[in-house]
Amino acid sequence: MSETNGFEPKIVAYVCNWCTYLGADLAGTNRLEYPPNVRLIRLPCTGRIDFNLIVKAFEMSADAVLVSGCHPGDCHYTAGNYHARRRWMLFRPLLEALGFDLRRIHFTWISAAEGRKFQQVIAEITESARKLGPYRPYEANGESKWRPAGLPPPKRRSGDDASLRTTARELLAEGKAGVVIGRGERGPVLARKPEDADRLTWNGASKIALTAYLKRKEVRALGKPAIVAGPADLRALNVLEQESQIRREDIHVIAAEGPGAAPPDFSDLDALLQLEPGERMAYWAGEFDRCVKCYACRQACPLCYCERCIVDKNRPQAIDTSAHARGNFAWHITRAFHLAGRCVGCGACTRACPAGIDLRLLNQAAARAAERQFGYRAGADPKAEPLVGVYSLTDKEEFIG
Amino acid sequence: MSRIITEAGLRELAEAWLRDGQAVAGPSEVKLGLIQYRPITAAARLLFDGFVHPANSIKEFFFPRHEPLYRYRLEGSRVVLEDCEPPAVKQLVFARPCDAAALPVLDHVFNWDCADEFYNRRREATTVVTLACSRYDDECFCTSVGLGPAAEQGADAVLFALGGGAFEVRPTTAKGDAAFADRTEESDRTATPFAGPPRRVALPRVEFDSPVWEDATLECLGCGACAYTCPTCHCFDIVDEGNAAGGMRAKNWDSCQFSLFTLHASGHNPRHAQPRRQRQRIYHKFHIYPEKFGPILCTGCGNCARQCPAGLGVLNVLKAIEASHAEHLPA
Amino acid sequence: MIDAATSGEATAVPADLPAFLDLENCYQCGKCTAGCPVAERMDVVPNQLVRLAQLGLVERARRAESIWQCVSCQTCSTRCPKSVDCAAVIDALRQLSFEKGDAAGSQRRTVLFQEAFLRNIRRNGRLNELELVGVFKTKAFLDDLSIPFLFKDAMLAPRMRAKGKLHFKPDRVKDGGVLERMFDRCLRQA
Amino acid sequence: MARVGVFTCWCGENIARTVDVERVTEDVSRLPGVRCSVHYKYMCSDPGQALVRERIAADRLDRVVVASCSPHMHLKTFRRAVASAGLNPFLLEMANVREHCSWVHHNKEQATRKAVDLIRMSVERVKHNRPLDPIRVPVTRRALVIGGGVAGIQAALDIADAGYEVALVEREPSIGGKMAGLSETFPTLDCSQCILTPRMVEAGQHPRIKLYTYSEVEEVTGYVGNFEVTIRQKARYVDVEKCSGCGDCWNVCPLKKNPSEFDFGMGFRRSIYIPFPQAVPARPVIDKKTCAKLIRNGCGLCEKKCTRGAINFKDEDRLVKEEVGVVVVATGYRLYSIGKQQENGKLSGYGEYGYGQYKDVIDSLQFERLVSASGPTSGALKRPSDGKEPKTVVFISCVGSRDNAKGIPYCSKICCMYTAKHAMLYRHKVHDGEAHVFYMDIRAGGKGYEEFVRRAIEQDGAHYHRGRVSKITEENGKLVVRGADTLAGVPLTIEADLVVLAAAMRPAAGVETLAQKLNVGYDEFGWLLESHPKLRPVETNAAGVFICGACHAPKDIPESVAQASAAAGKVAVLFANEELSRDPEVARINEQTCAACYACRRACPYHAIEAAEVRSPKGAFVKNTARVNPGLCMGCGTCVAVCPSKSADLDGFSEQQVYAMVEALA
Amino acid sequence: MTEIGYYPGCALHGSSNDYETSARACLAALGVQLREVTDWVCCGATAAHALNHKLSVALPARNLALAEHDGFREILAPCPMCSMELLKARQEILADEALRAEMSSLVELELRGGVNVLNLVQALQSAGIDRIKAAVKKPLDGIRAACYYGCLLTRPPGVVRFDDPEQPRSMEAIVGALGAKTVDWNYRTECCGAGLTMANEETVLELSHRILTNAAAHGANCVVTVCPMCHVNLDMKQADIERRFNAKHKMAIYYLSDLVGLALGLSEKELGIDRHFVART
Repeated sequence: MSETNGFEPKIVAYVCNWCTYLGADLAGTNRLEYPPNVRLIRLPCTGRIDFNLIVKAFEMSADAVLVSGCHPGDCHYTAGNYHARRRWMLFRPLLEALGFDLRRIHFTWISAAEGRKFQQVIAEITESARKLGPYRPYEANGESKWRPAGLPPPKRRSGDDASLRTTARELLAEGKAGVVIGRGERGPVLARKPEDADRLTWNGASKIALTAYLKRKEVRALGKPAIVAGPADLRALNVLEQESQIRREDIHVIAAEGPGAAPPDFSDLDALLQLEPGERMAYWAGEFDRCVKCYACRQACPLCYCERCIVDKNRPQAIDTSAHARGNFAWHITRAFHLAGRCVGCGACTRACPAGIDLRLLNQAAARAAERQFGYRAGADPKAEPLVGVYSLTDKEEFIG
Repeated sequence: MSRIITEAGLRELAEAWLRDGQAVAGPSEVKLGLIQYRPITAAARLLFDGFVHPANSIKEFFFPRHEPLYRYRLEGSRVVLEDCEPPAVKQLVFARPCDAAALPVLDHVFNWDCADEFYNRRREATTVVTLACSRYDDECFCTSVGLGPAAEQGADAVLFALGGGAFEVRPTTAKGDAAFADRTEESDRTATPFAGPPRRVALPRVEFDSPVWEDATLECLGCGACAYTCPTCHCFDIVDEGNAAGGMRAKNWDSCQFSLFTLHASGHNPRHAQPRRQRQRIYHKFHIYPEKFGPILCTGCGNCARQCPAGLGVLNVLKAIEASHAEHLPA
Repeated sequence: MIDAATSGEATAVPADLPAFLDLENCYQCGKCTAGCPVAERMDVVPNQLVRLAQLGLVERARRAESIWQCVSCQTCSTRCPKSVDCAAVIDALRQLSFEKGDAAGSQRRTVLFQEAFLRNIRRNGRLNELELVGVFKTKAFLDDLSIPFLFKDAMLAPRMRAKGKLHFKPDRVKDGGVLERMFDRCLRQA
Repeated sequence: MARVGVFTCWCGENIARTVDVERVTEDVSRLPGVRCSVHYKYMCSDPGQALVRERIAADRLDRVVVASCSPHMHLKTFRRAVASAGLNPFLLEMANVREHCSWVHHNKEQATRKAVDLIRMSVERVKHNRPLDPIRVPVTRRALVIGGGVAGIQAALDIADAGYEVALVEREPSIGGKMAGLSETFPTLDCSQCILTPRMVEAGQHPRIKLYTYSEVEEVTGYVGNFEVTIRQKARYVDVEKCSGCGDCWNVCPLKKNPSEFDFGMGFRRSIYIPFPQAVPARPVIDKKTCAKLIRNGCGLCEKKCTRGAINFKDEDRLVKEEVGVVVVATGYRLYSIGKQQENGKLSGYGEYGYGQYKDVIDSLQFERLVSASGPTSGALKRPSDGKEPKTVVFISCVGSRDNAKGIPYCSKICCMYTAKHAMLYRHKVHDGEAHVFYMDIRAGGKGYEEFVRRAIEQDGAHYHRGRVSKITEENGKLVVRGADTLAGVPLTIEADLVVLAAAMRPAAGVETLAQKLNVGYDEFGWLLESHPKLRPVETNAAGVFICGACHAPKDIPESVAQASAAAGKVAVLFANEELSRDPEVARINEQTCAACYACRRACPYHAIEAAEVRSPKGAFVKNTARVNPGLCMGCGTCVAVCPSKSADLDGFSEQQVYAMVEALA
Repeated sequence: MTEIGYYPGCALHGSSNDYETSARACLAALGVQLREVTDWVCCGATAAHALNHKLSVALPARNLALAEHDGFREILAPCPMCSMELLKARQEILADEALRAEMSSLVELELRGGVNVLNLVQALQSAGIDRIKAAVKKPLDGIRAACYYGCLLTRPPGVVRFDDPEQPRSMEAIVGALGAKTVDWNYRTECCGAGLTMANEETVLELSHRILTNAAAHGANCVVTVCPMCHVNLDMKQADIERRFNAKHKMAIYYLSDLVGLALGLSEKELGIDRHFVART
């Protein structure tokens, strides 16, 4: 039957209740035989199928995963499959950047009438998984010598320090702001008293995104915040506004320039994508081997504002908290995907990481897809419709069988 | 008279250990501008000089970030347990004195109410060779916590750079002596003493109720970078990871800086804001731990400040405490 | 595809016509024919040409007179409700017909003219009108021996000359070599 | 620890032939938490179900897995069975070992192992099932009908006749819709107004129908059984109660030359007007765009003339709230605008036909007014440019329709019929006139339809040409129509006096906005989507919202009326209950951990998620959160997938249940 | 003076040299200098796309590459046929990377497809209608022009992307700015027979006759075109048309640039109008 001496792949299929599950029922009714390797998990809709489930299936030693639902226009819930399609459009480039073998993930639309298609799809997936051999999650084949050029040094901001300090001092003295969030020589400064204003400078150091302070309870307690915002901070504010986290009128923004219109620099990512998938995986395995799960990336991020992060949710535990390969990959995939269409490219995650992991590259995978496929740049416009949680009938689906 | 070894000799020593199937770890350049203590597979990767302090600590070689304690399998409704063992190989670790000095401090906590077998076995199997410092940076404050650039605590041998690729070797234990047996040459060159960083702070009295906590630590964003790169922080969490077939119980690093660290199931959190968590960390290092075990829980390595994304660090907090005392002094 | 046996004609393989023509989109509404300025004179009107092509009866289509009567005004393509590029279909038929040398006899002159035009460009890079007229008229004469046609436009020449519209000095490109190679490669591939 | 019972079915030989049921039962009995593992020939039979009930009692089972056929086959059966044993029906899971296993595999060993796997997954899952109770929703037994055309009138009358109150909202000043303006109707040629007007009057006078004319739906909140609708009653400047419809006001209005909307610009109306004599209600409105009083405080003659003081120039829009249990959408259609100007970037016009440029190129609804006995010419056929009787008329079908290049690929369905009717009516009026019809295909499926078209050709002498027209120009007072007859293979030029374009049908203006308010899907052209094209043709995916008539797709009158009655029937079915019972498998939000990013709200196809605030017991603001309205939630779970902190979860398909299944595969 | 690239095409260097004179003089008067694309070749015209598809892309591609090589971002191709062929080739090249590579090798020049091609109306539009209006010295009040777009100025719309293919207005806007009247007529986008002048004269005469007749019927006293081929058929062949249909047209045929030039105060000679066959009556 196959040349892979008895290896029988394990295939997990997440299917919607109304089309593909019924398609599988029909295959049964018509006695259409297919390999017994597949295990169906019935969900109401492809809209319900989160990428974490795919990651989890591979952790549970699946050799291939199928996600299948109703054809466009046929969704029992009108649009769940469109939402799913949009998410996979952003998820695939992320996996691609990781060097994940995309031949192990399959998306199809199978209707309740397509018992024959279900049979064929399962047969094909099983055969292809057999050929690919057993999947070993995140196993690196050797070591990658590739290194990104890394974040460019921060641009010098053109603002004038004296007037910045005057502005901040006045805001604090007049009680118009309870805290001025800015940069100082050593790092971020939370100026609370007028005299603190002298520590502020446009070109100070900060490994973190200043807007990350807006989510801190103890900072919120200080009263209306003012923020000394660079272009990336402005973009972050825009996304935070899009996502109802802030109201612009509640924040005093001190800015010397706009949110920036220059296209992001994807050259490192482009270079990474030039590598073979296996080497990409080796690169990330080497990088994540250093991750100690200190969550500096999350804490420094302007857009990781969840009060309870998914990694801290344990019923069920979607992501292992241990800093081993499985837990680290799951964590970084999750974080990057949660930033898909949202990351403003500030680079805080990369700068904050004590292990020197260039996490920005991962976020860029989805950002680049957003830019190329949707002409969407996170934070460019606070009134823009976000990229995830919406869909378009014309979303591309060439990867869906 | 002194015993000296060349850099090539050191690498030969490391190679020899590797050849014997034992483990070697030490500072190595992970990528441009990032030096970390890493297990190495080739001696050429080791760095012996040219840097102040790696971005992490050596505690990982004794107290890994993730360590399975036991595994279990479900056989029907029966649970089958399977113990885990730390690897039996010997380790040779090259370290800065401030990292090595953390080991005798940590020995207390890992052998207090019960002896941590995993930690102890690794300690026994490891030879720690320190590289005495010949430079320091703004974050170094070993001299302020009673240590120095050539502190011997925790080391089995201390190396002093002589220049020209030669090191003076001063073994301090039998393990250290054995490691260098037949590998050194007699010489009359000895290392010139190096004073290390100036005393940057007098260890202040740490007060529990003080506005200084809020004033000095508000910038903290609550990540674990300081704790995870600190040679002495040793909090861990016991977690179960498993599925319907089985799983494991493991010991994972944890940090008092995480808001979840003290979150009760009720939803109440006694350390509800970041300054409280910062206070806990400093208080524990300079008050609770010494009260309980004697030594303070800080070797002045400065990693907390180097790695803090928000530019904080123990030294800065200590200085702020010191300054707040000064403020309260009558003029 | 219509079977040769049932249609009684040799049928073309589909590869004869480029796929980008989207022939299957045509639903034969006839808007191309309706708007064609020369349809009244045509033996096979544009929608029929497309239909023949759809059926694979390419040979019959390329023997039609009408493909050479087409003035390439693009009206058909512009107004097609199904965005079928009818003018491009006719171009493709002309190309095939030229290649096979089986254009409708009545249209020989047009073919000769277009051919003479291309040769002229190949030689000079730019059109030499006098040379074109000369060559074309000669060839046409050799083809159909029509004396009136040979001298027909000669009447215009003196007036053109008087108006300064006739050039005897050819306007040639400098780098003729590249042109020669381009023609060579394009025509060889065809 | 859960106490799970597993019941494996043989399904006669269907399962047992390829799955070793006894071995499965044996293997499964050893799974953690399984207290009972039994098998039976036919688990769905009465003795099978009795077995389940017995074991629940005997083994004090609190969870049940039935390993048999597809849940689509027997989930309800077994839920009833466990419920009758006192167990919550949602504590049951099914493992599909028939359709997904025994029927599709031949190797007994492999099939048996797979069956055990499938059951293990279900066992792990069922441990995390929670008891759920059906959601009960009270029903307000009143209906809102949007659109007062023939479909809306029919639906309103049917619902009202069934004994329920109806609010009928119409955007125009009168009900009647497009049909009120038609001349005669195919295939019977009965007079449109003669059929419709009595129905309009009936609707206007029905004790249970409340008319809101000159009104629009502003906002819809709530869910099936409990909608709250805000209706904007546009300022009419005439007090409908005081007015008797005597006509004194409009007879004195000096502004006579306003193009009549009802006549599609073929005739005129005054600035205070009723759209047509049979309007219901027969109450005028003042057109604020042209009224001299309203524009510049001039005139005011109507006010002076009105003896009842019904004119109120200070009138303003009013917002009225209506509570209803269902909504019927019957917003109808409009014609595609043929000229160069298009309000929609996806469409482009026919510059080549000169519509809007040549007065005698008109669309089909304009033609209806020209031949209508109640029309501006009282049915005398006079062409717009010079009022002469046209001696040659060209009718062109598929203008816009089936024309991908102009943006509409679909067939408008009714044009073939009314064009035949137009040709016929024209020939009846102008005996020496020539009627030419350009068509692509004749689509005359329907009772008496094909006969009707043939009559137009054979008896009434219409000339049919199969082909499209490419260009219309005006030369020497004639419209030169350049078409083709593809059957003859010739181009065809006709010099005409009048050209009638059968423009494509499009959904009424603004229907997308309305659909969004109602949460009803629509396609790229704006046609509203039915729930199922075959089986649920008048339902939508928004529970409690029904559609009928041409808002759904191009339709003729009989079809619209049939659909309207169908929708009314559906309403009556729903109203037969005092409360609705809804599936409790709906989403929940953990409000403590919700970050209030509202990704879920954005993604929810049912608008079932709202922004809410968490407040302390004393009422102090604690935090923002998303909150699910279980009355609206349909349980798709899209919110769960987009929730980054997984604060959203879906009962019945919870994170724990799904993960348990995956982890059972380890 | 601004300078733009200029692709004359064969006609403007041949029997339509009056057009070149006119276009150059008129644009120069508006401050636009034309610099010829170095060593340009024929666009291939109908002959190429009727006989060989590849050649019909390669010839224009060669010109685009030459223009790129000269550093032009924009070139004026007054002849609508040339303009359309260039734009069509450019569109195909931009849509298909493989074709671009193939053409680069075929034309022996690196080809990026970055050069935009303007027709004469666009060149005048970019010089600015307001500027033209302001520069008018002799308003053309006696003129009642029938603006004749012909086929390829607006077609195929997907390629040339210029004005409305059914009801164009851009020429009227310019002619109107000169103080002349324009007439509404029906044959603005009908074809004159174009390149079949020589090979199929009968067709050309008939189509051109219809155009002239319709223009006159709508009150025009001249026809304005931007196409050299239209000009040949309507002007040079007008006597033949009159003879063939036994009609009297006496219709002056102007290039758009002629009218602009006249209004700006240039002489008929400066504009090459003296080289037209039919004199204005």
